[in-house]
Amino acid sequence: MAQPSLTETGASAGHSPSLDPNASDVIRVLRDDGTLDPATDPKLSDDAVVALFQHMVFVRVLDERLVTLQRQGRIGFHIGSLGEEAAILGSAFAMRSQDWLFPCYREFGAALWRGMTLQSYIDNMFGNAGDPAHGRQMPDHYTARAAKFGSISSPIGTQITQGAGFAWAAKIKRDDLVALVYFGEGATSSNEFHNGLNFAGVFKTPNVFFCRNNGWAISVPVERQTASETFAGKGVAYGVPGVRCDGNDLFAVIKATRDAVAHAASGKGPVLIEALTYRLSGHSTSDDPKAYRKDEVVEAWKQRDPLVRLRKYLDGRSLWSDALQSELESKVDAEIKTAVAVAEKKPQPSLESMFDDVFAELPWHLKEQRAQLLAGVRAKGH
Amino acid sequence: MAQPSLTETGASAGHSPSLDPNASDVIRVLRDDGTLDPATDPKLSDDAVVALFQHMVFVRVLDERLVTLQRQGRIGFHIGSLGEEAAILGSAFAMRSQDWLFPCYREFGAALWRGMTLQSYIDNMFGNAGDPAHGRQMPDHYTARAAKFGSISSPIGTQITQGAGFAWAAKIKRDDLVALVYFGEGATSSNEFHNGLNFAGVFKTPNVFFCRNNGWAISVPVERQTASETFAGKGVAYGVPGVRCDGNDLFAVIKATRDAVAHAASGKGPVLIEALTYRLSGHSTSDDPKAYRKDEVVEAWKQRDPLVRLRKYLDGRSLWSDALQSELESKVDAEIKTAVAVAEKKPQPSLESMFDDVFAELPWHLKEQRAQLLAGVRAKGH
Amino acid sequence: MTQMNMVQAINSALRHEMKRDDRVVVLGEDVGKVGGVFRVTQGLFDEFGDDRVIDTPLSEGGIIGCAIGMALYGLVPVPEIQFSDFIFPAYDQIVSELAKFRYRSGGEYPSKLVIRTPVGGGIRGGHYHSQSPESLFIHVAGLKVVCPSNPHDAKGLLLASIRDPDPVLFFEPKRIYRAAKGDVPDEDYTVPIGKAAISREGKHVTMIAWGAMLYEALAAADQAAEQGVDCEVIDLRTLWPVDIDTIIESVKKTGRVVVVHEAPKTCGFGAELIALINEKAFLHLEAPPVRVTGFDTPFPYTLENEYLPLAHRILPAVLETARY
Amino acid sequence: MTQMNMVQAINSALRHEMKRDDRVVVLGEDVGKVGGVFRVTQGLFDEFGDDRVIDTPLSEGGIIGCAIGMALYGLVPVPEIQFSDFIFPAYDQIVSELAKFRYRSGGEYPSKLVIRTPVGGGIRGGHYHSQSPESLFIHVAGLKVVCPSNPHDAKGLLLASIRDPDPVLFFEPKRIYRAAKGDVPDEDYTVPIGKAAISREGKHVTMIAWGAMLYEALAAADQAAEQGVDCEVIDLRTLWPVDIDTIIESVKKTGRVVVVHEAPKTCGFGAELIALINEKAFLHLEAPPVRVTGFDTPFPYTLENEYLPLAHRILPAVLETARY
Ligand SMILES: Cc1ncc(C[n+]2csc(CCOP(=O)(O)OP(=O)(O)O)c2C)c(N)n1
Ligand SMILES: Cc1ncc(C[n+]2csc(CCOP(=O)(O)OP(=O)(O)O)c2C)c(N)n1
Ligand SMILES: [Mg+2]
Ligand SMILES: [Mg+2]
Repeated sequence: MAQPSLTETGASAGHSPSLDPNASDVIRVLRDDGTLDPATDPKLSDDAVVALFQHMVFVRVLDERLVTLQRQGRIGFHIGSLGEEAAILGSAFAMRSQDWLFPCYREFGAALWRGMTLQSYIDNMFGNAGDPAHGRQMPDHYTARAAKFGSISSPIGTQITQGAGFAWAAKIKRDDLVALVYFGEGATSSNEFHNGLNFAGVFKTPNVFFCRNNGWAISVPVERQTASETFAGKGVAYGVPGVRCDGNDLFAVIKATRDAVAHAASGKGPVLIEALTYRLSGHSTSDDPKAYRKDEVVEAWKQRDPLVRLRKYLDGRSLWSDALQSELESKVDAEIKTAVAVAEKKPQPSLESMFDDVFAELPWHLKEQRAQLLAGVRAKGH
Repeated sequence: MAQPSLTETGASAGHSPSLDPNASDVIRVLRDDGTLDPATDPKLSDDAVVALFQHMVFVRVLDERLVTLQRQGRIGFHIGSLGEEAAILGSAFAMRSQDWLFPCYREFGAALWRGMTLQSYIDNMFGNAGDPAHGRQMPDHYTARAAKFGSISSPIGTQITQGAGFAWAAKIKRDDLVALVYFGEGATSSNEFHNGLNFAGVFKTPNVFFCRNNGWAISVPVERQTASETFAGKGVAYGVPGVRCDGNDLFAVIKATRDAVAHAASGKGPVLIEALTYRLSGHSTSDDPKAYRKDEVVEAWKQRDPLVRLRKYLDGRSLWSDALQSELESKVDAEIKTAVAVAEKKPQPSLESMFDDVFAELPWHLKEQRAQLLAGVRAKGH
Repeated sequence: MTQMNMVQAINSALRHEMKRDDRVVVLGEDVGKVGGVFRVTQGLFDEFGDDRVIDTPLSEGGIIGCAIGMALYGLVPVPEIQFSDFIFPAYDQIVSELAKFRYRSGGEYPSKLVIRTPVGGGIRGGHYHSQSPESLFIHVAGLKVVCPSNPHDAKGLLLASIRDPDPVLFFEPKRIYRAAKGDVPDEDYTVPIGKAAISREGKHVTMIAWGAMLYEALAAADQAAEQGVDCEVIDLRTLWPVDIDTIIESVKKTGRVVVVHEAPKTCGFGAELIALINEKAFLHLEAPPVRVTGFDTPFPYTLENEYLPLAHRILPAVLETARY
Repeated sequence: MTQMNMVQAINSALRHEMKRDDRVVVLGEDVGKVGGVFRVTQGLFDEFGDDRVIDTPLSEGGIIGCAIGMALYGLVPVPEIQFSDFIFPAYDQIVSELAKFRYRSGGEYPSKLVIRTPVGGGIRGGHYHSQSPESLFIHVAGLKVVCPSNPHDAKGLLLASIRDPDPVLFFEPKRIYRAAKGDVPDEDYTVPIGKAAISREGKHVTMIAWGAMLYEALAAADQAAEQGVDCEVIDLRTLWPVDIDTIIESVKKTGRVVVVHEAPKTCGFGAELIALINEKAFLHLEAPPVRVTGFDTPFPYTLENEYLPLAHRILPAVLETARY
């Protein structure tokens, strides 16, 4: 594996934050030969590892199908997690059942792991009447409170401050609860990262701030995001300990997150985790990354595909096989097909529903506006 | 001098950023005995030191007179620099003539040093027709472009990002120029600190970010502002080197700022300076600090009054005397009295002037509104 | 009943509700030990402690962002923004997040909090301690906006705001923080959100005002009365959702309208009121509805009493409207 | 003359002005190498280099705050905000600083820049890629606000905006970025700020629109014509300072007004237009001025074509107004 190509972005020279997962301060468990480093091994049961692998495959297949659906014009948009599955699943797995997740927008794998149903997710992708968000938001902007998973919005970083406030409230209430917040490395430049980390540091909130450093913010590479040595190192500014882990190593992510949860839960305050990973696909279905990055670097990272690496471990331990793999893939594929078919048959949200939930109760002006719309020509079609 | 009382704020326990000017990483020059540490001595001419001392006395007297004027109801407000004169004057002195200052709101001493006239400043305090800001802003929100000194606004921190952009523009134009930005330690919590430092770090702008850590943001002590070890240490998050200096030691401030200017001017990018000082007065004439801080700590800091310390140096070198002091004080007093008398005789800004400078030219709606006002009862009085 | 000024009334509402409901927390810059720069939260720190009356770092975005998170958890935060001029660093959290949370999550995540903030001019505050940004929040779907004009309403509206299920911007007219005094019930009561008050009945001209400018409208009404013009003065109390019925009923009676507000004229709330009146009472209008407002300039320091729509500027507008 | 769409016209204006005036710099998220997410700045990076076409960190506040500083230095920055929905983290720098700089410094520190940002719905963007926040800027004294509806005006207005001495918010209706095509002069020209265009002459009803909704207004006008109602359609082009003369002249002729905009109704720019028309043409009004606008809800995803004030919603309003 050519190391330099893992870190090259082709952007301006000068000092830049490292993307190298082999740097000395980076927590690693899964070795290139598929064995685990006993010094850092989080010691998972075989069942757990297999279940996580299965879920990662599920997420991978789902991602691919959604891109296809978008290309076919059946859904409007998808923003995926290709290559970032270990970071997302490992961190979600490490959380305790009472803990909460505050998502960015690539973590549908975590929501599904925590109990969001596939149907509910697919309904959101279609924005139909079954979507818990009532088709009000774009695809991948779902809501899954039952999974202790926050509401997704597009503005970058806003969940960071909210996640800090949420955990702070739990602390005020003396509840044993940790809130993990997901965000990309681009979001560290937002006002919100600064506010969220600063308040969390001062009030020692039980938070894990989980930065998916996937190398890119759309077309902007990490060295245009910050001149900091690392993203984890930004914690210094807030008195928040920072750790880095190999984000494509499921075990390393689990190790780092578990330790962080233990730290936060014990009253010692928040932890900032930087998971070194890579966005293998374009930013979203709207993006073509060929315009701004080199294929070789992407190829180098494909060699570090978290699924491939985990499979090597499973193979070494004889926990998985090609037969199981194809069985799983067909099962998952069928599930997705069914969910899509169901979603496509569901109606659009009703015209009336457009006016609900702006306020708890409909005020006079929304009653008027609703009546106007319902008296219009389009209402007849509904 | 009781060290603990210098750093105690009486607020919540736990880790807090240090206020101790004797900490090992803090640049110091002026010793308690009035001599200079040759290792760090910036080697100023005697004339320069005397001139700076005289200016510090001027600023001190001015500050006291303005508080009196406010108490007498002759001006509406004053926000002073009592105790922070060395930090403000030393940094201004260290700048080269082509360099610019982006002020917070306590740096009238720097503006006067750089050439703002006393009359113009006093006119601003009275908001009269002579005020270059046309009485549009509060006292201490003057404008002094000729002094290469930015326009003051109240929102905390906004000048930080602007100062970064200004220096960045100079760099784009290949001009040899450094922009120093003043702000309080409270401002490090603002969005602007994050944005200004981050952009400056990434684009290696020729900036000096000068943080007056005076212990307080109105009633909020440093440990409620951040859990960071120091404010200078926040530079790490942006790849910006941070240095701390004894902010009540004129020589140390000059040393730190000169080095930072040299660094920035040589293309190496910005520097963050934290000057450890103390706000001896209330936040402004509107504030009574007795409600939130202990007299003893204030007393301890009074022992470190930058004027007293500098006077000790001057005395040791026989550069100053009581006679010179009282001569200076009467001269300064007379100057201020004259400026105040002149200011009080100047008329208010005209009613018409309220509508100028919203845009470069008056659009139709402001012409209408101006005509309306000028046709009203109050116009007759004018 | 106790005679109180606005500061005391708001303080007493906070104290009352914090005692009654332990989900209520107060946070902001200088709200703790020192009790706020206007002393509105004075004594609460001593009574309820650091967990519920919280001095924060200097960041409005942090305050509101965290308050939203606290609300998602189930607390009822009442953050203070020291001056409404300084609310803009939190504007994104308010308009993109707070206002849309319930809607975008299909009702799963209501985010209920009350933002208290002093508003308006008249204290020699210049550009940045005088502004009236209400229309910048009224335009944003999902927010309620309240502005009391007297101690009784201040307490009752604040209690109603805290108990309301939706986010509320609670603007406190700082010019009358201490000047407006009145009897305030000691017991629990609310002034309903969405209901205006008729401060003065009249039949010739409908004046619409709120907050500190209500007193200017009333003063102008007194002066107009001397010239035979009988004004009805409506104190909106809730700006949004506005009490349209009270307004329209009055306009149907008078046919003439003067709206008074401190904010700049263009795209101020006055424009919305006039557009609504056109929609709902067009045929009753006997004169063009008039706005007497702050000018379309930044808020000036020395000339603030020329900038503000004080009685001397309202009166000619009223007379002209009445005689149109 | 070259046939162009909006994206190409704006790109050509930027290229033209960057060649002519080396103070002009472009900065924003993804504006450099990749040429912007809508490709509006495509090719500029290669032509003018990294010093003048600058990919920035992900912070709108940083972009605008730095651009203000650059402007103070004497550059003419043309920052891009990727979607106008994401302008709010920069709102404080815009309203507290940019808008007030010249005024508060007595003219010493004009801060001139042009903020380009895609606006409006119609691209299936949901809450956060569809909003129309213009009235939140029109309310703020010191800002000019522009919104072109076609390639010719886009180029001419952008050149005028860059050369104008005041800060300009330049809203680009993304729904018609590629759909609106037309001939664009190759040479230097400007479309003056503050001048509306009459897109269709008529005598029965005055319709006021801008940006993408202009085409809906025109479509409704065509349909109304079939029913004997002859609409005049004004394309505002500059929202503020608005071309009041053109509006009032038209209203004096027709006596009937329909304003169309995508932004939510309440406190939208339509309210201001109606209030101004009341002020200046009250006696000419023969029907209540009507607004056909986005609803007072967040911008919905699936139902966006029900939310937008498309022709099918405009037509009944026009007919009703005409027959009032
Ligand atoms: C405030 C704001 N500005 C801009 C955008 C547009 N945008 C969407 S995603 C994105 C890049 C985010 O990068 P990063 O935080 O690294 O997350 P990643 O997509 O890599 O997971 C940008 C600029 C936005 N959604 N919100
Ligand atoms: C955005 C904003 N929020 C709040 C305020 C009110 N305020 C004025 S000064 C100040 C404290 C500033 O503290 P610091 O930055 O340490 O500067 P110092 O006054 O100590 O010099 C506060 C909160 C403001 N001016 N702007
Ligand atoms: Mg990224
Ligand atoms: Mg301070």
